[in-house]
Amino acid sequence: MAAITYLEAIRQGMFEEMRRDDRVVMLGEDIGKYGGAFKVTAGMFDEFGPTRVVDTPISESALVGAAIGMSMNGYLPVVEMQFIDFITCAFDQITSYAAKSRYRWGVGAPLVVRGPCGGNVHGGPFHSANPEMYFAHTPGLKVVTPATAYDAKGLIKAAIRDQDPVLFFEHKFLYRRIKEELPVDDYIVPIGKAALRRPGKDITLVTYGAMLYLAYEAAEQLSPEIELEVIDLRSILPFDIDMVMDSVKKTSRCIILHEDTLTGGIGGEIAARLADEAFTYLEAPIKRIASPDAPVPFAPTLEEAFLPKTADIVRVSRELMAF
Amino acid sequence: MAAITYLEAIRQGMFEEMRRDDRVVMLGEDIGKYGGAFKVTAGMFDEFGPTRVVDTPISESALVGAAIGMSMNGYLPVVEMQFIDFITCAFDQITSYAAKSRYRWGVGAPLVVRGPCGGNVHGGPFHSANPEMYFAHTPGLKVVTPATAYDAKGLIKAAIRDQDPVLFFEHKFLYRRIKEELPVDDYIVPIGKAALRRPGKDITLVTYGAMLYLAYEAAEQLSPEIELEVIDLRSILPFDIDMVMDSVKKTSRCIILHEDTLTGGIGGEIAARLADEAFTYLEAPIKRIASPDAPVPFAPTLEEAFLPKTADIVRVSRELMAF
Amino acid sequence: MQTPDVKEKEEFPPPKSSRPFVKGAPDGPPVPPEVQKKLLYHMLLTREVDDRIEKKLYRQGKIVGGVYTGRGQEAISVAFTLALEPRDYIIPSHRDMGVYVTRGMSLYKIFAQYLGRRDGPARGKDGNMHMGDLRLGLVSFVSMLADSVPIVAGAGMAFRFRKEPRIAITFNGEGSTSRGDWHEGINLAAVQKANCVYVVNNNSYAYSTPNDAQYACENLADRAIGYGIDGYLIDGNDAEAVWRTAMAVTTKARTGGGPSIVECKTFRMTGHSAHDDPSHYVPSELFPQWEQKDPIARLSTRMFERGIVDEKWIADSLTDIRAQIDKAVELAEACPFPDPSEATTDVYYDPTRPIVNQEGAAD
Amino acid sequence: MQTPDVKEKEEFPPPKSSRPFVKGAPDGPPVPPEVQKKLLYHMLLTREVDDRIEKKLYRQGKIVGGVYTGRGQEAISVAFTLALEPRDYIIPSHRDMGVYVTRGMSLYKIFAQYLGRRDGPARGKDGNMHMGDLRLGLVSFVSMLADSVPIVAGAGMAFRFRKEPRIAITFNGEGSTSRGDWHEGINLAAVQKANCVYVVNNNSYAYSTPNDAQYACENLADRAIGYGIDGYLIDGNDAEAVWRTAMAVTTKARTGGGPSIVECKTFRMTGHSAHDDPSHYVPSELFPQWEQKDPIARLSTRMFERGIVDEKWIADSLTDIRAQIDKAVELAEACPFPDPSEATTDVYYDPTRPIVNQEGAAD
Ligand SMILES: Cc1ncc(C[n+]2csc(CCOP(=O)(O)OP(=O)(O)O)c2C)c(N)n1
Ligand SMILES: Cc1ncc(C[n+]2csc(CCOP(=O)(O)OP(=O)(O)O)c2C)c(N)n1
Ligand SMILES: [Mg+2]
Ligand SMILES: [Mg+2]
Repeated sequence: MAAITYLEAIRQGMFEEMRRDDRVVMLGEDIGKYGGAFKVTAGMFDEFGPTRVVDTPISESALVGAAIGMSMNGYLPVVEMQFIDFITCAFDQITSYAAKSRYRWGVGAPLVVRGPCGGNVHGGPFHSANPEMYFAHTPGLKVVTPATAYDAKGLIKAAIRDQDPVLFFEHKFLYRRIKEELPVDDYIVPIGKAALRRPGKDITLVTYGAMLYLAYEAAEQLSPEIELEVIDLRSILPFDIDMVMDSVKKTSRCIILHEDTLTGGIGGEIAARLADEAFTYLEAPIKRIASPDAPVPFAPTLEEAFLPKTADIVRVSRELMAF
Repeated sequence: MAAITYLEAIRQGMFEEMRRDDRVVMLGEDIGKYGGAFKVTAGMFDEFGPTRVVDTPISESALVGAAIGMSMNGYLPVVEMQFIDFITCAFDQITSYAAKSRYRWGVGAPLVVRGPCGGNVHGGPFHSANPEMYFAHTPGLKVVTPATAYDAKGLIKAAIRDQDPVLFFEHKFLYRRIKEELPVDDYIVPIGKAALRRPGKDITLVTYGAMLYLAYEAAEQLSPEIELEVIDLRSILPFDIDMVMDSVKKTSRCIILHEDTLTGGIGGEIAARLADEAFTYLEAPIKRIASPDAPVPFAPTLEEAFLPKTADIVRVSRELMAF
Repeated sequence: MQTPDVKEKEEFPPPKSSRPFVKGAPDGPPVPPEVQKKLLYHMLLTREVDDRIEKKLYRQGKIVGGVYTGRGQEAISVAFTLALEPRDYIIPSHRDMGVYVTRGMSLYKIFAQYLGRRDGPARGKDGNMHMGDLRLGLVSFVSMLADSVPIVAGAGMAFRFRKEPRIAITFNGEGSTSRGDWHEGINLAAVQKANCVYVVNNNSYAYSTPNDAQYACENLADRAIGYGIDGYLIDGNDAEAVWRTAMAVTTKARTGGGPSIVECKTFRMTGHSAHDDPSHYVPSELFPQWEQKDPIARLSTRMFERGIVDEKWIADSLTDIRAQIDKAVELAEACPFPDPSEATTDVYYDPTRPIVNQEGAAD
Repeated sequence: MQTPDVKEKEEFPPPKSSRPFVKGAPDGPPVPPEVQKKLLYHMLLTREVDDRIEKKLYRQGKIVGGVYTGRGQEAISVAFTLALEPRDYIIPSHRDMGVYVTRGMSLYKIFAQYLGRRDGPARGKDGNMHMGDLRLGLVSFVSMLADSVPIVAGAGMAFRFRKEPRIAITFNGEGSTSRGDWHEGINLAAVQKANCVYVVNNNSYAYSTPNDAQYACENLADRAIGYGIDGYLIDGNDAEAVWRTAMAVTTKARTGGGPSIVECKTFRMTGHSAHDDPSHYVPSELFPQWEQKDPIARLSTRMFERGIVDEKWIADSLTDIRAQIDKAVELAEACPFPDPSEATTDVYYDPTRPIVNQEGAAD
């Protein structure tokens, strides 16, 4: 088994689901013959044809709407946003219809909306977004944010099989930068379960997506002086509060790290849960490391300044231990 | 001076701004001759005519887009959403264009998007929304949530004069239920400053919008056993962290109360700031009281169960003091 | 120095100065008498249900939420619904009681819904017109106007992809045509040749907004040419014309011919909602003018002339209808409100929860 | 018993079976020689700038972000821009370098922008084509396609409300016409009779998507009828035809006649972006076919025939242009990247910050 990229893992996962269940259908701009702007659907059109891999006009809202209509007819649609940033154009269909459908009348909308998110590729304000919180704040949706090839494949398969609408955020910085050997057999990664990536006794570091790799770097640099316990959330709605809670009860210290901007990010939600439910275990302030409250800037010097850095984790960890 | 309602206060505030500055213009559905679904713009059309009070097609996205285009031409547009729920349809223009315009090229978008929010009027899932967090998580926007007639007037005037895009959430439950005598002279309420509504030594209760009145009720019921210090945020982006911080440093206990759903609500953000910056002052877990993670249900029995209640505040306050 | 303009050969076909771009109702054979009777009966039923809700239950303060009725527009929802097949999908709009009653949703459920009770199709979780039951092909719509349009495109694509002889249809007011989703959805359906029909109930007002503040074209049906599909402009108060058109466009969509837009000219014989007084903005002469074109009176007059029904048939039908309504309202009033614990159920799939409104559901 | 259908008198005008609904470029007098020269010069300039970016700086790895050029489409952006007045507002799209250079944005700023430097109009905060400078009437667009359409409607409303003889114009690819905002914005502009012009650069592809997967109508200009405004279908590679049309529609909008849609047929002579290879999806014969219609070659041939310019004029112009570009690039490469501290400035209004890109700004 050769190692495959994060991107290829998603593609494989979707291919496998397309083969095992002909209710699965892909909708998106340029996803057919062209295989998608990032080639995540490459080869699908040839195998499954135009009624399973549907090239569409530039109509993000209608894409999601149509997916809802198909989902009511037994399909399991997967909608690609060419960049996840353009999901702003589909916000209404996702939050007004898809998210509330099961609640309102019992008929769910089992669809997936997926696309490349995240910065560090000089995409500027409209090709770098991390819009997960808009959806994590919308009851009825699930929000998935894989950091590894294994998870990307297992989670896209879980998302497709899920009975509820799932938002699937693929970090484009990881698309071709990480590789992994994956199991041959069918597997899924359950939505809502975090992964303990590195055990450690001193500080719980909660993160997800591309930030995981900064966490690893920081943990390496800090060890053995400070041992970080690194938790990869993998899903942020629902998020695995149990694993976070157990860890913090052990370490008594917590840092939450995300690439999304600080104010209103998932970090606040997690911190709030800890400040309530793990209050007596805490021996130091809960810290958040995130992008500052600004659009994602374009120029390399600005984006570099904007994104969280390994050095931030190192510094905050030392502060916490010194507290 | 007769007391005027919250609704009338907003109307007066807008009228005054329309008179003092002919750059102010209103855009919305049925806001002209008809005066708006809730009559917040009643009388304006007659005084200012169709180029200052613009009736539009049902095109929420275009309304905001047009307001942006007008704002670049020296206008100060105020856009009405007939119900704030429909802002989902304008999400892209607000978050992609208006919020980022100043950052991207130095030309700001000084506009206001306003409309009736909130539940407790049997509006069901699409006429009861509290979507403030979608915008409080968007850098470049300001988010205002008045609870009193005085503030409603002072804040709408401040919002109109503000150089940045402001989202103005009018709680429709309060429209005609509260009354107040207002100063005759021109005044504004600065965006970002909270109000200390009731001093108290035991617990800081942070809230905004219609929930303020539950806080009052609870404070009455609990006094003198427990003295709540009630802070009305008035704005949630930016929010007045200083006042909250000062209060919690004194009381050492905090409850955050909001009508918006729990997960990803502003409560998490505030709790996170406290759990970081006021950690050593805290003597009890930080508590949040909010609507559960679900759409706003329609039937009275369900909506009653859904919304936060005074009894919740009383119970949680007692728990906190017993901690 | 100025030289004469060099003429190159035309690169594009010259603008065509003539082209048929909008159709009227097809002539076709007369509507079969049995269909005429159904049209009339269901229009009567629709109006009686709407009236009971607006003029009685609402005034009694028993209705939860707002009340929007389709008085004067019944021909559209009833005639289209009668032209459908059992497995078709329908997304009505907020003035389409005719769809529900014609499609066979029980009056008990409808009234339970309007009273906010447990047995309404939304089980009290959502409000009045938002009634869905997939066993009847009825899809629950949301308040955001025109959100149904892309959803219907998707349903119509599903039918086409599976080569099923089914169609998906949605109704929107003329005001809703200004939303972006109306455009995106119809364009997508047109490109995909989806099995869809798009009805525009052009009742001259959107809340207080008259048509000239909503659009600047002559007819909304004209937009069909911009999507490359058929556009019809018909008299929405002529139940037979609507039915004939409905048969034509649904047959076309069902047989792979792609979507159509049908603009039905009609008039809202009420305020926007039960709490709105239209006299502030609707010129007063319009109501009596349109009263002349009342779809029920028009069809029944013709049917009298044709000898298909008589006054007694109508009186009997009304007696029957009112009795059904009385019984349904009585039952609905006895139906409990949903249990408070239901406020937070069904946000996500839960295998332990009962199936509702879809195949496999038991009432 | 079946009776003949009762014919009532027609309620609506019968569907018109003929009606002019789309215009070609107006004939008008020949384009003045000085304008011809400007057209040619700015098309040359546009192509040289695009080429320098794509064929040199991009390949050298110096460009930050993606590169989209308008090769083959220069006539549209240049001719429209030349037809404008100084105080008009323009929102270009991602293939409209012609707008910037014709409007007089300095080449230094343009290259600084593409290199992500401090002195680009976006000061490094936003990417390449997103260049705005209100002193030139240039509005910075965002990536979300068609978001400009309602914004231009608002600007055009502002001009109309103030009775200013100014217009607002935006350019969109044919793919962008599928977005809801395109529809909402044009409809609003039409209803408000706003001083607007909507150009559609129909270059046959949207990324890899050919027109038949984007829309099902014959011409996008046909959509004008559905908005009640003028629609033009013109040869977008004929700079003179574009200019004449631009003069007609801008004059109309400027004098209160309301908006128009101008569909310019053209072809994208490149991949979607510098990193895209179109040979996978564009039939190979199309490039040479459209090469024949190259707007620069066509106009220069005519101008030679008319004796307005000669080969030497072109050679001299190119020498001049290349020298300007060389100098601008050299300066731009010497311009520093923005200071990291700028990452978080200008999110909100700050009176201590310099004014940029608007009246009062000093460069
Ligand atoms: C997106 C959106 N904007 C605004 C509203 C508020 N609203 C409800 S009905 C209505 C008028 C609808 O007019 P039309 O589509 O013509 O339907 P009609 O009521 O005339 O049948 C409006 C503005 C809404 N429900 N959704
Ligand atoms: C809302 C939105 N969806 C998708 C994209 C990604 N995208 C960028 S350019 C493009 C194709 C645009 O085609 P067209 O409008 O015809 O312009 P052209 O590139 O052909 O000039 C796409 C899909 C985007 N920028 N915005
Ligand atoms: Mg209407
Ligand atoms: Mg194109």
